[in-house]
Amino acid sequence: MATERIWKTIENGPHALDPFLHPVSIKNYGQWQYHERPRPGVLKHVAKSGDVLYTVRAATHRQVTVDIIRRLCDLADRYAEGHLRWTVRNNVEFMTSEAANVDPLIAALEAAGHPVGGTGPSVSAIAHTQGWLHCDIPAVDASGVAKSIMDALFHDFAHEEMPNRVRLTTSCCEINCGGQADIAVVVQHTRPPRINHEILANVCEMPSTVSRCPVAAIRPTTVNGKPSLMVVEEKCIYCGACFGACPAMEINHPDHSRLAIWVGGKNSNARSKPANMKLVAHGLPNNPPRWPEVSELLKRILAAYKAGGRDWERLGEWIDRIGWKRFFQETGLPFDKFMIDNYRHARVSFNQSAHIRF
Amino acid sequence: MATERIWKTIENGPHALDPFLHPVSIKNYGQWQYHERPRPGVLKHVAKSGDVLYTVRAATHRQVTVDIIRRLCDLADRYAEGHLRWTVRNNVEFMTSEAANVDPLIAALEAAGHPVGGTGPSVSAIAHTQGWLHCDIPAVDASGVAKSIMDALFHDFAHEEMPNRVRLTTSCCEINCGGQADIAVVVQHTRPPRINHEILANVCEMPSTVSRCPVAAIRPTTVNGKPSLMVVEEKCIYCGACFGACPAMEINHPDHSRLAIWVGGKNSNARSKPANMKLVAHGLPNNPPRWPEVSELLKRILAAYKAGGRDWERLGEWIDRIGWKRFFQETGLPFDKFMIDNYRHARVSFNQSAHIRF
Amino acid sequence: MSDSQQSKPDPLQLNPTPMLDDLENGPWPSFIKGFKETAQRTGKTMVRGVLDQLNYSYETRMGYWKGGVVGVHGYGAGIISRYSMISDKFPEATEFHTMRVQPAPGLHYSTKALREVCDIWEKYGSGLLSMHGQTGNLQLQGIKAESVQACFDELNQAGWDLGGAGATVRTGLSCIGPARCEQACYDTLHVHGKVLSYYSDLTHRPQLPYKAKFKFSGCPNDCTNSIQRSDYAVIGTWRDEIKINAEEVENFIAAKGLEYLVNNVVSRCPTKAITLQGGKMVIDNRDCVRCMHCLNVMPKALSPGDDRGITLLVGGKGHLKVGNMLGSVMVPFMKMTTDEDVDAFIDLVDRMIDYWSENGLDHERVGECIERVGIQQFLDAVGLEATVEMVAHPRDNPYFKAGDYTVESEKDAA
Amino acid sequence: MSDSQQSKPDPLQLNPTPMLDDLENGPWPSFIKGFKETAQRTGKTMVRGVLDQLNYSYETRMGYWKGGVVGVHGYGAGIISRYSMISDKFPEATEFHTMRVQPAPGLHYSTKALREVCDIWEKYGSGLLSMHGQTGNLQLQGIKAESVQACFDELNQAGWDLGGAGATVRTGLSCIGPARCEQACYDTLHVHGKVLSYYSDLTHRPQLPYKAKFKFSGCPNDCTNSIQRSDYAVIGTWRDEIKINAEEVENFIAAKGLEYLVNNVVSRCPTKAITLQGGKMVIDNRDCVRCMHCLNVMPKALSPGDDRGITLLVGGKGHLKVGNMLGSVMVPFMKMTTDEDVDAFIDLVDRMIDYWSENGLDHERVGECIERVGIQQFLDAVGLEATVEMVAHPRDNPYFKAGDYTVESEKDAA
Ligand code: SRM
Ligand code: SRM
Ligand code: SRM
Ligand code: SRM
Ligand code: SF4
Ligand code: SF4
Ligand code: SF4
Ligand code: SF4
Ligand code: SF4
Ligand code: SF4
Ligand code: SF4
Ligand code: SF4
Repeated sequence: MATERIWKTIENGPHALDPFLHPVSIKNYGQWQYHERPRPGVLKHVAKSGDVLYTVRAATHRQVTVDIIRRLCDLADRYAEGHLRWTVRNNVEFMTSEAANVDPLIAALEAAGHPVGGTGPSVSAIAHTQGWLHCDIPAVDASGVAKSIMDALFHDFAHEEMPNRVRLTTSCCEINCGGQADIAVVVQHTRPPRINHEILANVCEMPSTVSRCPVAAIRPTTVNGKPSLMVVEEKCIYCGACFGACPAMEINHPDHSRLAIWVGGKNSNARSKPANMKLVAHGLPNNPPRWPEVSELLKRILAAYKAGGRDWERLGEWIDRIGWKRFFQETGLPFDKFMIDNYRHARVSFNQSAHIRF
Repeated sequence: MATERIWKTIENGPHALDPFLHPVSIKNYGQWQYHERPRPGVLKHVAKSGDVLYTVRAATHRQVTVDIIRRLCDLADRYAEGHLRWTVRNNVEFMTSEAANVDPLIAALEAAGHPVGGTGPSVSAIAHTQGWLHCDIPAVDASGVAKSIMDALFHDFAHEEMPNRVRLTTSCCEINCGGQADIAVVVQHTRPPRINHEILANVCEMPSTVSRCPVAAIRPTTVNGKPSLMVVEEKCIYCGACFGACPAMEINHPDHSRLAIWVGGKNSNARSKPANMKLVAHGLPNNPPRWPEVSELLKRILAAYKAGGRDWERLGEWIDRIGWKRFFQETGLPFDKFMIDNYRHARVSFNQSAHIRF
Repeated sequence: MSDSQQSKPDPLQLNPTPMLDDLENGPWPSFIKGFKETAQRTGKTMVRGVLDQLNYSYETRMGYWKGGVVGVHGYGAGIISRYSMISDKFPEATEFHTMRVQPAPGLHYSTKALREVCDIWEKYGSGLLSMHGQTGNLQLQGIKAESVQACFDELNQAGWDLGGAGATVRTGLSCIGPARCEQACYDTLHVHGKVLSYYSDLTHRPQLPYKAKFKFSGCPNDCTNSIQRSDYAVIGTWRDEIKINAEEVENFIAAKGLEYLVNNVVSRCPTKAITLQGGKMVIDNRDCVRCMHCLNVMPKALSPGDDRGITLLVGGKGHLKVGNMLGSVMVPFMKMTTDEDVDAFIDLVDRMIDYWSENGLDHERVGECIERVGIQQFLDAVGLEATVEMVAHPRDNPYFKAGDYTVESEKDAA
Repeated sequence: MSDSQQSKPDPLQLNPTPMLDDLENGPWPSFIKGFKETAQRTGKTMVRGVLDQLNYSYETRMGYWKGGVVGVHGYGAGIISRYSMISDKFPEATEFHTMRVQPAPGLHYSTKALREVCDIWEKYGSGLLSMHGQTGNLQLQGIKAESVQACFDELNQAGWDLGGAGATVRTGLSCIGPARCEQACYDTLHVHGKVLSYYSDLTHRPQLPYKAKFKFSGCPNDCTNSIQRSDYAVIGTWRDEIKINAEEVENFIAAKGLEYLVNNVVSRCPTKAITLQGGKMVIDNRDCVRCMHCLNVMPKALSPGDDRGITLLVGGKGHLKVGNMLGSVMVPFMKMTTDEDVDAFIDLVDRMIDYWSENGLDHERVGECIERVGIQQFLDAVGLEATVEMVAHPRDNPYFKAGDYTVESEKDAA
């Protein structure tokens, strides 16, 4: 491929939008009136002009291929006037003004292996990350965990039976690129990094590795006459941040890198303010290819939420109402001392009151 | 007084209680059924036995004298079976089972200069501190500020017209021995300490002074060949903690030590959890003998609370309901950048949401 | 005013205090009036000197006391010594020390005992008192170092002991509780007495990293402000159901109206544990967090349950250096009925004080110490189980040393 | 599996991947199925190698990629390079770089353009894509270093540009907003386009202390998760009153019942801004905090007001190192209608980025930087007035450098 380069880069940033918008979107741009959900996976938006736009939402694998994309394009050409879009949760959406297109499109999507759902009070697709497939620091696979969980929770993707939307994320290292969610599955390391002194000096910039540590546990040292780094194990909180800066700080381990479950994250401002998610289980084994312990737990949490949550109550809001004590009782999860914060703002999370449920 | 000492100390701790309890208290100890408030300043407790105990609560100066106490004892002997007690807010309480004693007792107390009140939804006496009368680090007088404020708020001590109890404190240095309250008046320093290098080495233990600083702004140095301390002014937050450890760290200044107003502190668990109070005004001048700017502001805040608060709503709960924006609007106080936290847990107090009142 | 200190032969004649005089006006009791009265009656020149210096403070807007070391035999705390920094100006105010005396729990007195205190105090001291200090001491204000021991001995013979100061256990404070209050869930007064007597040695002799305060409130109304103002806040509570007197509920509704009940009780319950069902007020006790509100509004109709005890919150204190701290739950529930219960409580607190004594930095309160070492370590050290009641919510960051799961998993892996 | 890398003459023949095969079952789309299909159709051995290495990861429970440096001419970011650490075992997986491509705002595509991407990608790369990365990139996964430039040039000719990586402005994300949503309070899509085009240089060439992300949500429902996942969260809102279609309110009540309205709307408003008055739903807009809830439940009856614009929240990010941060209000309201509005917005953000560039530590996000220097300093530097909307409540500690009040007071004192 060492041919001479003649093209001069155009630094345009995001691709131009206009050619990609559905014609009905263009016509009614910013002039929408309301929407309805005729069935799970389908939205019906009505514009002030009276125009109607149906949206069919379907699951994808996120880790897709040109073959899959071309098949989706075929469907878009046939049923959605040559346009399609993705949601922020890796679902694909087809829009059409033809009500008659909706059912055949759904049938075709499901036939092609793309279940329709994820709207309204359902469990939408997991926002997940790279994992063993691509990242340089993962302790687990992301696509595999996501697939396993969604297989287990499939009914609730295709049905709108939850109290409110449920957003899940999974992250393949403690850094948590998946972000906050109603329920998140995140890697949790359980011991300090083992330092590979052989390679350290060659592969790592030491000062930036030192400064990457949130608790200043890394110090310069000399090993076998070579400059290297050491970890003050009492200080280290096993976060793995140093591993991102320096591959010699070997934090991953098939047994010691485990999975933790977090609940109650919320980004929307609806009713309650956005909230960070909280730790409710840890020490789950890293158990490919199906990580059954994880799905099992998620099912338990969702079952309790489904049974107890009131309409419009997000998972964290449900817990706020019934109290954390009952959350642990109703899910059967054990509370333990590690769930009490001991980091920077720990005090803020203590029960600074005599308010107690007995 | 250099006579030979013959007494051997008995380390008993608190004085024995039993001889001090009112006989009706002893008889119905732990067997109370309910209470009523027949009028401001008077409580009527009814025991399961049917016994009734009236309490008359009256203001004192806190900074009292043997003459004043003996006069109160006279009244207790006459109207309260020889017993009296103080509340945690420096009010004196007389208990009697004789309904007939109540009115004459009130009359006698008021004649002696002890107004009756402070019960129920009133403004009870200020919890105040030592001030120029006694402490070694005050920037203001405590008794004088307290007297001035209570003169100004007197009506609301004697009447129960507030939405709920109002607790005030004043503190004569930033250390705030007065503690949290619905409204607190606390000294606020506005520049770093000036160091008296002449005396420092003689009067201060340097290491403990250094470690007293919350932000590590104090460093050892040498001045005129003598070991002394210096303050890194960029770091210093003018708290005056060092002055408590070392009188050479001269933080007090007639102009630069000013008064700040804090609102919304709450210790009780009723309804909402206990809460820390928040800064709403600062830079008020230190203006003896009456500090009129302070009383003026307190009156404004209390007037807004009285007008807008719902029954049982403590001051902070009222603000929680209407929002801080309206609190500042309704009191006419200006919000400024210093009211945004920039200390350790600052982030926790930021508006981490799109919830905004316009 | 500097000339106000010219030789004054008549001890009953006060000097002009123009700044202070204004404080004699107004409806609120005037401490200046009181001071003048006592000065003039007794001719105690110390009081005159103090008034003069105070007036000078009002004029210059600065304080003029400095500390020193004054004590009584065998004790290392209890006297707050005050020397005037400007005794050249106000020689009569040269010394003005305070004796911190521990009152009875609940700040109860008999007139007999209180008159006795007044007499001793007039004999040795200035005749000025502060009733009471914010921590709960009866403060006898204004005595010379030379009189302190004799004064104390006489007080001690009458049953009074000194309180704490500096790095000691401090004088405690308790609400009136069972002596008069229908909400009291334990005997605040006797527990206060017992606990503080037990800690006498630590009260009198500084041996701790810093101060340690106890406050005893009979219920979550917390009339002693224990949650913010004490390291060990002992708050009464109950574990079973709120007691409902159905007839009195009816009476309440009849008297106040249903709307009042809805707006002031039902809708004010912080956890919505109260609902109206068929016109009746129903409490789901599983959701009740013992906030006290409904009991406060309807004291005749509602009362704390029968299975009573205390919640212990640890770590309350002022804002030095970490920002204000409210105590947080360390023991959700503990019985506090029998002497053995009190002993068990003391035993637990002993372990906390021991841990803090060994691990606390100089001038570090127990709450700060827990925050610094991490609560896990503290719980392990004092032998407490972590429970969900200790937190408002579980942690929201992954920065913890999770347990070691090796054993079983390595078995699996093998 | 180590023997799975014996010489394989037939590129269409996959190696056994027993651990992965299980993931072909179940109702959810299977990425393994997809990968295998493409590998078998195209005979691209890179995909086979990646499947083999992935299967090995599943067996050993460890990852085996390491980074390196791969880029395109003139850019310092946009390619995430991946080299296998065990290429001796899986030589076909030796290189597996990803190109981060910036899609159109709202993740819209025409089939024409998307097919074109597929064709280019099949020509130069593995044929695997990730749609989309969490930040919002179209990730083309699996290309060798030697093909990167040519692939990019062809994509760029078709209108595609690379996204950010490392210490750059990152690819933005916007909700579908005005293209389909009745709640959109500003044109998320065009603002996204304009802002990110403006920041192209900072996207392509690392010149910042660390990453900077923008997300654009048309209303406070925040369908892009901007508050937690972006340094600059641009959230639509309105300043005037909620628009009420009285007839549709009636219809709603008729259809769902009054009780539904009470339980799901009135009583769910976080600030109790909604009341029932004479059977009618009344909103006190002064108390409305624009949470969106009532509009979400009643989209036909209620709509955002007409005076629309945005709230800018700054500082959202993951938990490294300070614990998770949600963005906080920096500009309560700003119009976002005209091009001038967008320019004014860019101007403001420029000042923020400048300040952070100059004052941020290495690997410090803007939110952490603000926390470290103190928000006062940041506001002064970027020329913003402090307003009460920025805080949940005023400070609760006295640890601040209060202003200098000298001038007037010294006058008084003189
Ligand atoms: C398509 C999408 C935006 C996009 O540009 O891609 C979208 C579209 C809509 N969202 Fe959303 N939301 C989308 C992601 C989100 C996210 C972010 C996410 O999922 O990661 C959130 C924030 C979640 C959180 O808090 O962590 C989000 C929080 C909401 C809410 C607030 C829900 C709540 O009560 O907290 C609403 C309001 C509602 O449910 O009526 C909403 C409402 C809607 C509406 C009804 C808006 C409208 O009137 O058109 C759209 C149809 C939703 C449906 O599924 O029924 N959308 N919405 C996203 C679809 C994701 C998916 O495939 O599942
Ligand atoms: C690819 C992607 C995950 C995915 O599969 O979707 C990803 C992958 C990586 N992230 Fe991320 N992050 C990705 C979205 C996020 C998000 C979500 C978002 O942007 O909405 C977050 C949380 C929000 C935030 O920005 O904080 C996120 C928070 C991080 C962090 C923690 C940052 C922090 O300050 O807390 C790191 C660590 C770092 O930067 O040193 C990180 C670092 C990384 C690195 C560069 C790991 C490393 O240090 O080598 C990963 C490269 C993996 C790879 O092989 O491609 N990634 N990362 C996402 C970017 C795709 C895209 O461009 O579209
Ligand atoms: C006498 C005293 C206890 C003592 O041992 O000295 C006391 C006595 C009572 N308190 Fe109190 N409280 C006393 C200080 C407090 C304090 C502490 C303080 O004032 O510094 C508080 C905490 C304040 C705070 O949150 O910062 C306090 C918070 C309450 C509450 C909760 C109020 C609320 O809604 O937040 C109640 C319940 C009520 O009002 O019905 C209460 C209720 C009561 C009751 C009604 C209890 C009873 O049934 O007997 C007593 C009569 C109160 C009255 O004045 O109407 N008491 N009460 C204290 C009188 C102080 C005074 O002179 O004004
Ligand atoms: C006398 C008293 C004020 C009053 O007039 O009532 C007082 C007076 C002093 N306090 Fe206090 N505090 C007094 C109750 C409090 C309280 C309230 C309480 O105990 O309920 C607090 C808040 C709660 C707490 O313990 O934190 C309090 C928090 C402080 C602090 C800040 C402690 C902190 O960690 O934040 C200091 C500073 C220190 O200890 O270095 C302090 C220090 C002081 C010193 C020793 C100042 C000094 O360093 O020289 C004062 C001696 C003054 C004097 O001349 O007597 N005082 N102090 C109170 C004690 C009287 C008594 O024993 O009954
Ligand atoms: S969560 Fe960790 S391992 Fe996964 S993609 Fe992000 S940085 Fe990589
Ligand atoms: S794992 Fe985290 S805490 Fe431990 S040394 Fe590495 S960066 Fe520091
Ligand atoms: S608030 Fe300050 S000045 Fe006042 S008594 Fe307490 S320590 Fe002394
Ligand atoms: S005033 Fe406070 S911040 Fe300043 S040097 Fe003294 S102790 Fe430190
Ligand atoms: S704390 Fe409770 S028990 Fe004690 S006086 Fe107050 S209301 Fe009564
Ligand atoms: S005590 Fe408080 S929490 Fe319990 S039912 Fe009554 S109001 Fe509700
Ligand atoms: S953020 Fe608001 S405007 Fe954007 S899609 Fe979601 S609901 Fe619609
Ligand atoms: S938008 Fe939210 S805050 Fe405003 S009225 Fe509706 S529910 Fe209440």
